[in-house]
Amino acid sequence: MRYIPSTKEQQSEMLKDIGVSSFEELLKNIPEKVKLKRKLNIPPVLSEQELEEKIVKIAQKNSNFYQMKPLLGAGAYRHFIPEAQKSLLQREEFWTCYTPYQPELSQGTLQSMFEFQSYISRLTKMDIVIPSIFDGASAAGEAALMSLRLTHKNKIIVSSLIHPHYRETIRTYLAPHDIEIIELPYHDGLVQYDQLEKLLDEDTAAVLVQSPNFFGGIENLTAMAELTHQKKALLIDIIVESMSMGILKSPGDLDVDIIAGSAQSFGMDLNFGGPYNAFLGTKKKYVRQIPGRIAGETKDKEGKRAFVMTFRAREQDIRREKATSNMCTNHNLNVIAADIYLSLMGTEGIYQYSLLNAKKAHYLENQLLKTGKFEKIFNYPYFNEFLIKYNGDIKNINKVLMENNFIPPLTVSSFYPDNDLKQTLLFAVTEIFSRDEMNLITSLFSQ
Amino acid sequence: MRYIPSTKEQQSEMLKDIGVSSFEELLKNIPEKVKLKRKLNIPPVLSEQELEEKIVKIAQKNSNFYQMKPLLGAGAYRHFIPEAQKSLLQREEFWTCYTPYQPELSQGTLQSMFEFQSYISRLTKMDIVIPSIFDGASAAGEAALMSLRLTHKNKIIVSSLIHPHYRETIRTYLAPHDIEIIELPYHDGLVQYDQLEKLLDEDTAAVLVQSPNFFGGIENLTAMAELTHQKKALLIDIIVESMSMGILKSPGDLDVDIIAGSAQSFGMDLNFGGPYNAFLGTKKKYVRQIPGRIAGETKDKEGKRAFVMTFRAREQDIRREKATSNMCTNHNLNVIAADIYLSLMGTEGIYQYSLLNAKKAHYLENQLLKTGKFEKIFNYPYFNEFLIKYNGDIKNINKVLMENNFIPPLTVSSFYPDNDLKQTLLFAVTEIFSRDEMNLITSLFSQ
Amino acid sequence: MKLIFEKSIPGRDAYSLPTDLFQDIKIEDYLPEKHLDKDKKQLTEVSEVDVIRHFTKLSKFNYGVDDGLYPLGSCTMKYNPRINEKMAAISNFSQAHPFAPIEMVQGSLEIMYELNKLLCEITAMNQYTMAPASGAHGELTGNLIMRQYFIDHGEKRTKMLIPDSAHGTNPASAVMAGFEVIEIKSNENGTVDLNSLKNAMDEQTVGLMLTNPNTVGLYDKGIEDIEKIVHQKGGLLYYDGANLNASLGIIRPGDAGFDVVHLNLHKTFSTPHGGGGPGAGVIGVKDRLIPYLPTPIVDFDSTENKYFLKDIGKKSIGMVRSFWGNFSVLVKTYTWILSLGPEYLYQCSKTSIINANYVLAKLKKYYKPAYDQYCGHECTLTGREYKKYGIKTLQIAKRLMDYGYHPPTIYFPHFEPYAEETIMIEPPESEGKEVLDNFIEVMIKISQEAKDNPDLLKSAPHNTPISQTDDVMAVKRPILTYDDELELKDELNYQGKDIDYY
Amino acid sequence: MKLIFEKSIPGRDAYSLPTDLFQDIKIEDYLPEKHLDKDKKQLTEVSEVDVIRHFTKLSKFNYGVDDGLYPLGSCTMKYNPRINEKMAAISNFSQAHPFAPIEMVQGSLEIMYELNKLLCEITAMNQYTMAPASGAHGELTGNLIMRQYFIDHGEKRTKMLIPDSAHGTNPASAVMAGFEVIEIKSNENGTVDLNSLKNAMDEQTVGLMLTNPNTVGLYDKGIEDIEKIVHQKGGLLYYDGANLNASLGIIRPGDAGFDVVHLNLHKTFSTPHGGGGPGAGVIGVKDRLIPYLPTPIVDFDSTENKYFLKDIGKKSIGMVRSFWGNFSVLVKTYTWILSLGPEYLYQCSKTSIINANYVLAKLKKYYKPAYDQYCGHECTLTGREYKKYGIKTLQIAKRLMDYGYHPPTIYFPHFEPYAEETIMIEPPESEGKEVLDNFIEVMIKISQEAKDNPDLLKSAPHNTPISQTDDVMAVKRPILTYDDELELKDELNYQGKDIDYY
Ligand SMILES: Cc1ncc(COP(=O)(O)O)c(C=O)c1O
Ligand SMILES: Cc1ncc(COP(=O)(O)O)c(C=O)c1O
Repeated sequence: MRYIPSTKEQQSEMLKDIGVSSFEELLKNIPEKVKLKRKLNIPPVLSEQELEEKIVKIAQKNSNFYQMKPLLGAGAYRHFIPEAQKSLLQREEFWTCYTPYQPELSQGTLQSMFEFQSYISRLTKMDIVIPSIFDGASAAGEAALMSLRLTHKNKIIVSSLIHPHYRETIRTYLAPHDIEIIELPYHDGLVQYDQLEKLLDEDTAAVLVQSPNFFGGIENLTAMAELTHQKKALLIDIIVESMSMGILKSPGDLDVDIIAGSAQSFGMDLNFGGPYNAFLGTKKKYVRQIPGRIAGETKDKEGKRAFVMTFRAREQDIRREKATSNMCTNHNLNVIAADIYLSLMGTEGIYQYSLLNAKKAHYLENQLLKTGKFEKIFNYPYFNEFLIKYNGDIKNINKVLMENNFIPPLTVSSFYPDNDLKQTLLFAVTEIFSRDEMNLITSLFSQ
Repeated sequence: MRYIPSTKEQQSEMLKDIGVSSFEELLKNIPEKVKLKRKLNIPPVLSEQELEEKIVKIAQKNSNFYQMKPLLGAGAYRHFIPEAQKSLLQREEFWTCYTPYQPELSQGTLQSMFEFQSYISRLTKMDIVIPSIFDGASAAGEAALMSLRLTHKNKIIVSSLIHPHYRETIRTYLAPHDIEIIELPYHDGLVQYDQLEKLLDEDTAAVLVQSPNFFGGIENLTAMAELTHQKKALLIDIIVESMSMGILKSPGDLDVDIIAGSAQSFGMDLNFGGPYNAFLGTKKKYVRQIPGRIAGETKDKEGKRAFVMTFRAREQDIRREKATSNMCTNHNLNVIAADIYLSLMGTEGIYQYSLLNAKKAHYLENQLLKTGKFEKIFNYPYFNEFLIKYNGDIKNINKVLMENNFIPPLTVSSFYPDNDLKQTLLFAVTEIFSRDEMNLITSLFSQ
Repeated sequence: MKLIFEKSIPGRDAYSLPTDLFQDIKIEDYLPEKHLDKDKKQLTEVSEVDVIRHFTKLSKFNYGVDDGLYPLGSCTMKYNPRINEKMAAISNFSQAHPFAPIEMVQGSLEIMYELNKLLCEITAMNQYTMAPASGAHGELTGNLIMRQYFIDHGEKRTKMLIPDSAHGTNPASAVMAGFEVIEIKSNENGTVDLNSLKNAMDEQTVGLMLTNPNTVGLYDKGIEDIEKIVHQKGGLLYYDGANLNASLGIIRPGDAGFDVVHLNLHKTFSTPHGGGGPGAGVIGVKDRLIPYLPTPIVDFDSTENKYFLKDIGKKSIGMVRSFWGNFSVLVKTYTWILSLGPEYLYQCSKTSIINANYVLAKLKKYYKPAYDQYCGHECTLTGREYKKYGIKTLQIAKRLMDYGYHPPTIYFPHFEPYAEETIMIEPPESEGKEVLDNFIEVMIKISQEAKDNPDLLKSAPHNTPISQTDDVMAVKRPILTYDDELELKDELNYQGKDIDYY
Repeated sequence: MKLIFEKSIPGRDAYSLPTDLFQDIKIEDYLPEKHLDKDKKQLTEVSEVDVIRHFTKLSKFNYGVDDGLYPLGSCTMKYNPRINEKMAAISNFSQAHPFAPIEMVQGSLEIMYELNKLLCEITAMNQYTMAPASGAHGELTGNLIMRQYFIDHGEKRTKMLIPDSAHGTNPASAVMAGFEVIEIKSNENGTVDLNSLKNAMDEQTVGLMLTNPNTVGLYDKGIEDIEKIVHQKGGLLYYDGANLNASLGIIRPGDAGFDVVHLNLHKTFSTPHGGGGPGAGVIGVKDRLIPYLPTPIVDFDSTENKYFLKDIGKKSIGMVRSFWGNFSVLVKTYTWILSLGPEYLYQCSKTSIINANYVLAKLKKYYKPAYDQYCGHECTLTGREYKKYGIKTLQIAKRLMDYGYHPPTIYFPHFEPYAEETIMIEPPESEGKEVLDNFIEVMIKISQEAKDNPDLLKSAPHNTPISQTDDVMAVKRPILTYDDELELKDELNYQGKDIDYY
């Protein structure tokens, strides 16, 4: 078998050298009763060609997504990824290695982590950044736990406009702890600031908010930070669409204490939901309560610059049950993906793309409103996603959109059933749409 | 522009350091009259995304070949290529470098050439092998020229069952020389040996034959070599389907003097005809008349094994008008492709695949004959291609085949119009076809 | 090496802008000034060729499995087949939006559905969740499932038993799930001490997290007794599947009575480790635990002939992440299983077990094993002989780099008295005998060097892009971003002063 | 390093066989015994991981453009954009069979058709053939076209004029086309001596093959006169386009009167050199030469709205290869041109010219230029100062490797008196100023080392996978296959005996 080099003869030799007469002897510590006495009942070996044909056939039961553009965002955004990034990621040295335990053999990974930390720090204006958390939702969960460790309080306020999966994950992460979780209601596409004031008290560990929020709305973080800090609670900002950082004010400038962000927009394929990658950011003084791996710069014996994993005393492999988190394997290759992507985009690229996202989203909304088939329900500032009411047959328009190679926008009622959001659609528009395509979409809705 | 790093400011600095006040000054040796005074009239710059969308749109005007299997060979064969090969070929060190002029920085390329030479030598049993000729046709042309240099004679006999493009190329290469070119007629799918005897004389430099020939037929090389050598001429065997070497006797064992072979079957995509790769093989004593680059083993200063380009005194960059050929840039990356492919296939893989090619071709012929719609016109031994007469509407069946994701077989009348080959189809069957697919093909022909 | 920030030159670019910049839209007309940053965020300005060269060079500062033996114990650094990568990159998969209408993603769902069936057969479990992103994430998920199970059954259980040899993630995960960790000492054979277990296991105890073969590389002989002890007290058995590479087709955790299993698809199932991920730590459970799985799972509607995402229902622990799982990792796993079939899955485990025992047999004279027994797919040796020459195990590891190898795992497992001396070697099935022979030879050579020329070890490695690092400085004077470094640039020499961050 | 043959172990495999081996077919029933080899050909037996590691390691023994400056004069080692590779690998292109029915390959034909139009505009020619596989192959093709033209016009012309500075392929190609080569000496400015040209050009002469800027990197000031001299005698002007990177949007060979042009798509047009190819050396001609092009070319049938392969007709020189051209190289070229547009094509040439002149300006104090003039996109320096320290240019080149650079071209151009001393440096537009500054600094440093410490140069390179090679031994005692080596294995020491092969 092509993946198993040792031949039968070599294995016999090895068994002889070990000093046993059969392989079975090596298994003598496995009780006979629990041993499997038959072959596994799975399909027989396939040649690479047969395998490929089989899996391609399955893949073809999906739509031909390469040819389609999604009007769907809701936590997963299709942005254009330069081929230079994909090509570099194929360097085996990046993906066939493991956690950089041995810095002498892992400077590539470590430096890339450090660069990612620096990029995100500059984008978000947070002092320190943890790379390589799994995804935005688990990062949000970790951020919530971190706020408990930092404040030793027992109440968490969660915006109702946080991505539903993120909210669920936060709940799951908090479940074992004796914590009160309160949802902050929304109004006109943003959280209700007056409600926040009411809900906040001295027991509050943290307020979690997402900006741009699930409906695309840009929250007033400064105002929230002020309220939150009055009660000595922490403001945690969740960034799901990181591309927004290109033009929006940074959470670090808005007095946010902790950020939990998805880096999916920075060069990761949609991949049916994963793997993506996320980061945590916070102030320097909180570094010892942060979970996950972080790279630091130091020197080697000869005084050369070197990078290492640092503040390791927080981690499970050293601290075990006293660790700040159980994180071990994380999403490190995606850190490199983002580092490369951000390097390719650079100062101007991120700015321009971010701007284009916002412009195109507003262009499409304008066009759609002109058809007369839509109704604006919120008057809120948004980035590249907007919620809008459609006075037509959603099922039907979805079919039409798919036929025209568009993935339909999200019907939000599945996540917000109680509210008056029955006929509303959440559109996501990224830089990938051309004017012609948006005009086509508009005309499809006009028919 | 992303491919041009130096900024305007840097360019100004550089111009200042050069000592000119404007770029135009550097062009003062170009007469004003021939300078282009306008912008080139080509489409404006496109972003990478726009570019990709444009080119993908063009690609879609082709059939979706990934999903189709060719019954078409005729000099270009689709074999299965393991992904390990494609992945390795993406190592930039292999493809962003040039000719290994500096062996210290090019051992990768050089060793791979040497390995390829060794592989082909073992497959064909020729003493020495030149890697990296462009393609089989130009290799055949070079082989013909080489025979002239070796024999100083002026007549060349060319089998009529050499691939038509190869024959044309041989003619083109020989055109400037005062050479008589005679076509050896065929009978029953093979060259006419009695005719060869008649045509051969003391003026004959070489006999060029292809085996397996254009119709797939396996020629009697030993017999031809005997006849040829009697007249002190050279026998040149052209190998178009190298996969045949897996089970067929090697030309080296059959007393062939020179081989010219396409290596396309050893891991190269069809690519609409190129780039492929070819080799020349011959006896040791002819090494100084061979064209093209060859790698040799030597030692470095410290006694370590090292590889270099050797017998360089034959080459244009040293010998100029006295070189054995003008070859400079060749198809070296494809040499590495073949080296990797052959390493992955190995002794047993090449044997088994070769065997499967032959078996499957004969299986399909059997099945087709059973339909009653076909007539056998030759009684010849063939490898993986066979010519057969179809008593149906070729245009129509081609349409049906395409609809069923098969590329139709070659209608040979376009190449052999004079002969009674009007309704004949040249089928190529490689290991990629499953029994089900061949049965489906058979049933399509039965309808 | 220079950072990409240090290569930045104003005016360079590596991005490309579309022709139409929507000049007709002024974003200031739509977004209040207070939300917009006045200044562009200063990242970098480099060209495409700068980026290509920078990361190509960075890649060469890494060592991967493709570069040679990577015998990192407990990590199963096996060969990552290329066809897996190709299949995962098929654009119909890689460009699928997780919220796309179900009829557009039938292929993706089929992969998840079929993979579940395969994994269930391989481990004798009843249902998997594909959600967890890593082994530790799976452990947390598994612990939360057990927690939910007992809550649902009205039981209050708060303690989790974990052998001292367990991986650090085990106790860390149990704590995250709100449990108190009770450490179970190993017996003289390096496996679970049955008496300690019996004493610890009670009705307030959730159960036991066990790795088998355990993290010292030994099959737990007492597995049947362990099962009885835990189950008799109503507890649940959790299987840490990081070591499943010793078990394929040989022993199935479900058959041995385990209730919850996590698999590291990035170990046993050949998906790449990516310099620390992404992987996938899927969790399989027995029937009675299915109601507590994270939601949703993939199911098939045979009347509509359609795969769909099925909500697990009210008892579910909820979600542990956004969306459905690390899908591309699942494709690679699926591809790998199909490319081996039952025969070669078994051969994987057989070969890795032979490999590990071979290394053990050949090296035990030089590096005393922690326990002198046949091992599973990895063996644990120690460097204790060499303490007397002033040599630490870490230095043996570093010296291995000089010979072109990635070192084995050291400092783990943490059990006493060998905590600082363990050398955990895992030579997976993708390593041929001659690779092991070379490695063995080098290990023996190093054992001699330790005696003859200990300085050679102490100063190692000698040929790597950097030499030994100052890890203390990295904590005492942390530089965690390029801008930190800028701040510190003026202080010319490292003062050793502890900047207290917390 | 070991050869793959030396890693072979009987019983290993890296291939995979389909399930159905067609056991029902016995090939012996169909093929006579005399055609079948009794023994399997002994190649290698290795596993997939062996292959991956072997070639990964081999790759690391190479140096490519992505690894740094590769200023090989006359070779235009510019950055190879990744998007080009992706476009060429689109399976609709890469899996297209060259004989597939025309309606199945309209996309491929469109690429060829459109590329022809672009190249015609860029060079002011009327029609290209995409057939030639390399520059030299294009030269042969071009020469054959000229030959055919004169035959068709009943003229017997047999001599080809070629400047002494020309690339070796020029005379070699002319000879292959049956011409006698007449070398034209360069004048004191390094360009074509007009008097010599005038004297040589007659009615038996085919014409002149010219490189412009020439291979010393200089624009030929006399281009207008040259054109007149050749054309007045009824000759044809051939343009060797290897140096077109100095001309994009600046000067078009067609406008300067050239009748035949070859372009090296693997140089100017950014397609990779692949360690020596594949490239493409397409040939463009003026209207009157179209009838002689190799057959076929792509044309468009506007009534049927269909691209097709058009037979050139009876006057064609015939085919110079099988099929239509190095198609995937054409896709990369097409992609590159569209990604730049007119503005940036011009910038390419402008930047490379500035780069070359900058290097020249900075280095001319240390390495005397062959001719002290502004250059095109490359400059030719000499190492003659250092002869007196016993230093050959080759050693300067080798020393550059110690600093991480690929050396420039040396030993070419061949013109006297500097044949052994030339250093031809081509820094294409994809090299930034700081890269050049570093290179310049190193070159200056080496010039100092040549005086102070010549041994450092003579023993260079010092950090490469191998050191200086014994090239004489490679000829005197040739080992050209692994089996040669086996034969020679017994002779323990190299005897220096000349095995005469011919
Ligand atoms: C025994 C054991 N358990 C659990 C884990 C945790 O897995 P992961 O790294 O995927 O979180 C590991 C690996 O690191 C391990 O070796
Ligand atoms: C000036 C010149 N002419 C012709 C050639 C030949 O081109 P190729 O190497 O593609 O055959 C080259 C390059 O090697 C060259 O530099």
